[in-house]
Amino acid sequence: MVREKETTLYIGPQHPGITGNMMVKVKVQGDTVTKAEVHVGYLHRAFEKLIERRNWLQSFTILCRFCVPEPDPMELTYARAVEELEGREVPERAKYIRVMVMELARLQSFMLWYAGQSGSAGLYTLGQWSVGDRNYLLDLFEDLTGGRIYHMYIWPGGVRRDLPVGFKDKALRTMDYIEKRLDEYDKLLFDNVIFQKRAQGVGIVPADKAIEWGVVGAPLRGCGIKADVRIDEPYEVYDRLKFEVPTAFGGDVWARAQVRRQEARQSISIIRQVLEQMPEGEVYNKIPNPMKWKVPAGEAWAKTESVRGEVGFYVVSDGSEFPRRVHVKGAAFTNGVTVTEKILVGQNIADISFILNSMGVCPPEIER
Amino acid sequence: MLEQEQALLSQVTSAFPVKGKVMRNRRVEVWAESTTVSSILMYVKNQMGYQHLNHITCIDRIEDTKFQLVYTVFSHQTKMTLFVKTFIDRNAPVMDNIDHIWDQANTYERELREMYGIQFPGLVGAQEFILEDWDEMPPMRRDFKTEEYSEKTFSSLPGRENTQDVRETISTRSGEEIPDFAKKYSRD
Amino acid sequence: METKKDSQTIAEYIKNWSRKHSLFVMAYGTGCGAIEIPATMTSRYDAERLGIRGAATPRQADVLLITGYLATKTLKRVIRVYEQMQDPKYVIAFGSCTINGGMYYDSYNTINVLEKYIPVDVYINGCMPRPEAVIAGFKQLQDKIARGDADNGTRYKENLDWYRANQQQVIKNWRMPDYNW
Amino acid sequence: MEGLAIKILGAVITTIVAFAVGMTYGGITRKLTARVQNRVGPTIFQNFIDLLKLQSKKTNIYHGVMGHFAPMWIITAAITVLMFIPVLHPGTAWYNSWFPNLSFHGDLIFLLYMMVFGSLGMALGAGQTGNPNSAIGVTRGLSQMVGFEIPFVLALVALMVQYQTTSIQDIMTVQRESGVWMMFSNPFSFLAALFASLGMFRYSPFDIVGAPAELASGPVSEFGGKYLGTMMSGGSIFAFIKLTLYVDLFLGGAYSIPELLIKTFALYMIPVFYGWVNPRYRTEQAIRYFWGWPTALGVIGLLIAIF
Repeated sequence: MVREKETTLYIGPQHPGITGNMMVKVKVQGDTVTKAEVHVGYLHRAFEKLIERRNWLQSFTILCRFCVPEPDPMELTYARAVEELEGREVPERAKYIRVMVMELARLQSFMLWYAGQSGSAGLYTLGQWSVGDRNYLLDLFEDLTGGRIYHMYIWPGGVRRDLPVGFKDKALRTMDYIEKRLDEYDKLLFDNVIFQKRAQGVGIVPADKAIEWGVVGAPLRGCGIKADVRIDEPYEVYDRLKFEVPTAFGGDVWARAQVRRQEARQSISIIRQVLEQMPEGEVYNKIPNPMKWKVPAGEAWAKTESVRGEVGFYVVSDGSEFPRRVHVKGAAFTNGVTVTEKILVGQNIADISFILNSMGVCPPEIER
Repeated sequence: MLEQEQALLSQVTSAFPVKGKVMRNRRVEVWAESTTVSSILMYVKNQMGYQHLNHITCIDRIEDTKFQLVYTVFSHQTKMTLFVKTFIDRNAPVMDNIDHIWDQANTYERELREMYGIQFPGLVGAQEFILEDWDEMPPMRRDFKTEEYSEKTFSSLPGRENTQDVRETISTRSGEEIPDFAKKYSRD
Repeated sequence: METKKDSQTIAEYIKNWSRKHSLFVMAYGTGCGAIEIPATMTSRYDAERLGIRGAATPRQADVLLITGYLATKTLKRVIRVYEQMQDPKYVIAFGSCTINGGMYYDSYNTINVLEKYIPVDVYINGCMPRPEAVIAGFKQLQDKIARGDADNGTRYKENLDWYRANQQQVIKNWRMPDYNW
Repeated sequence: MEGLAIKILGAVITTIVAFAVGMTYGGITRKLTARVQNRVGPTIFQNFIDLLKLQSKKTNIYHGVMGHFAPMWIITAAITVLMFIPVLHPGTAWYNSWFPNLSFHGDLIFLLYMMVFGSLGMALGAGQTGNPNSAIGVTRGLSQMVGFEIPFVLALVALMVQYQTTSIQDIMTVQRESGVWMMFSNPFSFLAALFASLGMFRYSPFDIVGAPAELASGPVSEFGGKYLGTMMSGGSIFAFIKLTLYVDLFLGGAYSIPELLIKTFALYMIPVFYGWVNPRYRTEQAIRYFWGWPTALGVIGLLIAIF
């Protein structure tokens, strides 16, 4: 192949390989990327502005739309920030239910990740399987909350309603099924020599730079750094549950894939534990009339762990019915922009979409 | 109780002329002059292991004509979060550029420049980060009225205005009267 | 419902039949509704049995799915994509936010009424529409094609001035190639 | 004069059969793929419907002369090559009446050149559109061709050496007379050619030319409507050609249409099965793959044929 002058390639916004509505502008020489620029803003809905115009409870319709593949961490983080401002207690049972919802959300997001990671590598069978099986998890959500994708289930002071009748059995059955299917996915994806060849040594995040670059979530754990909000700063009942935070070494796509592969199993184990240990009782510490509900003035920073990494909410109240300022720091904000721009340099153009998927780039979270 | 947090606070306050307090466990805030923020951040990053920049955000304190900037840093060793907060003038917002300390600060600062109009001298990168061809006031400022702008720019089709009662449209098109019992539910 | 089926010539009927059963969907997730597209395409809902499949580029596509709100920055790209598609082309708009702005009615960066900028064939409401609703929307589009009513590409060409005026009202810096096919 | 008319009619029928078989195989593949993926899938005639729809598009983007000629070029090349392929065994009743061809001495070498023509047409057409994805796709396609042509040519050379002929009809006759298919008399060459066929059919892991997640749809990015439809038809005919050629060379040819269908379908399923469970290679990995074991097998086959 002739190595000639640089060509500019636009991966996105309309491109089958892009992980949502964003654009990666790459300069390529032959097949190698020499410069990458992430352009965002195609999904900017001005959420932070709109929340200033909604009251504390109305914000929840907007919150869950911050990151579409995994809306629940956003709700939980905001609810926790508001609870911190207000000093509101959460009933025990609600804490367990919240953890369960979070892990279910993680699990369904992993299923989407399986599809993205294998689909960007050209293995469509796995994507079809996992997205199809994801419907069973969405069924659980539908039973629990009434919604498939957007739930608005976690509120300040607890969760919106208790588990429906027979939910526990159904959830356990689904977990058994998903666990069985995960083994099959592993056979198809991780035992495949071609996937190994493609994933190893590609898209490396250097371990010594990872923290400084602001890498969070699975990419950071893929560098061998055991960092997870669930153990760093245990929220809800995570300190009472037994789970591992898997790490892997190398910082490449393969390491990130390994981390996620084990995390999916950890999620199943956590959901089982939660369902077993869940106490009886109230699930909702009632808030006052939402239209007149005033939250005391102050500033609070809450964070939780999503599939892509830590999600942080900086909530400022001036003592009125409306939030003064809600700033969302999604994991993709650093993972998806600066870090991606750095690790894409020197890669093959065939791997761009592959790396974007492994970094968990979620554009709506970047531009909000 | 909270010894670690107190130690962190005293370490920062002894090195710099700043006020601060422990917010709760694992949360410490310090209030600094805008000119010392970058040196505080440099210090906590290099000397104290606060290597992870969580975020940079801005709060529009329009009643005091000030912008409040919040820099949040996190240490993976002590698992504590430090907030460095400062005020800058809202009418001429200029802040030190810290993308030599953290590369990813560039993204946050570009966003703040676009959304609040805060200038960071020496900041590289395209002027437009999220918005495109924006020629109004920076939109995240409190005095930017988003609903008015939306109504003006994205007006509805004639006959489908937002505030219009749908039943009136139906009744004029079909020539039917709105029944009396339904009239009491109309908007005016 | 009055149908144009009887007035169609046999050639037209066959053409519309094939158009109806082979819908190539543009792979462009413009908004959050795109999350239900994988679910619609995969095992439980399996849209491919109706002849619906993805197309990678606008030239090959028949259906443009507007999956939710459109930021003004995206609108520019959507118009470009729509103009690159070949006639006959159809637009399915997803979600309440394409109808009147929905929950983003007061946002400064999202358009409220999609119909002002590109002609829409079928609206699917809900936020977000479930895969069943998506398939129902596709069915409705198929009926419309079979009746021979789905000819919005021509409508767009004929009313180009009106659409352009609306588009340029939102997209301030208009640097786009002319619509010439 | 009557003989010529029959020949022309036969050529038309050959083309139609090749087209129908190629398209239906594509449809069956889509159906089977869907079943593997836990889905119902489209009908097996979905490809015909798609083609009909593409042909009934009202507007077709014009990208210049080459963009216009490329699909024609592909389908012309496909039909030309088809004319030189003995569809059925020479000497059978079916063959004599309906599937005549222009086979001549040395046609195997001629075919080797002609089969590249389709890709060449695609390359020229894609070059005219000016889409960078097309350009990269073409580069990848040519690189991949460099990869799989080596084991393929080695296998064919082994074949020519072994049977001392370059005529496909002669090779088929020898296989019939000796009663041993090439597949068994020289398995190494057959395997080398089989591996090469994985690259030829462009299913995963060798679908790097039109890899959707990387290049939109590669060379055909800018082609829509009638052009895309014509390309699809040409591709289907090419698929039939490749399968028939393999059957002729390695599986002893076919005596009747059902036999041909069984043999070609079995061959066709190999790349399809392989594609279901494998992700895509990068370009250089694909070339390395072809230059590894397939080439080694080809060399072994050639050595066996010589000694």
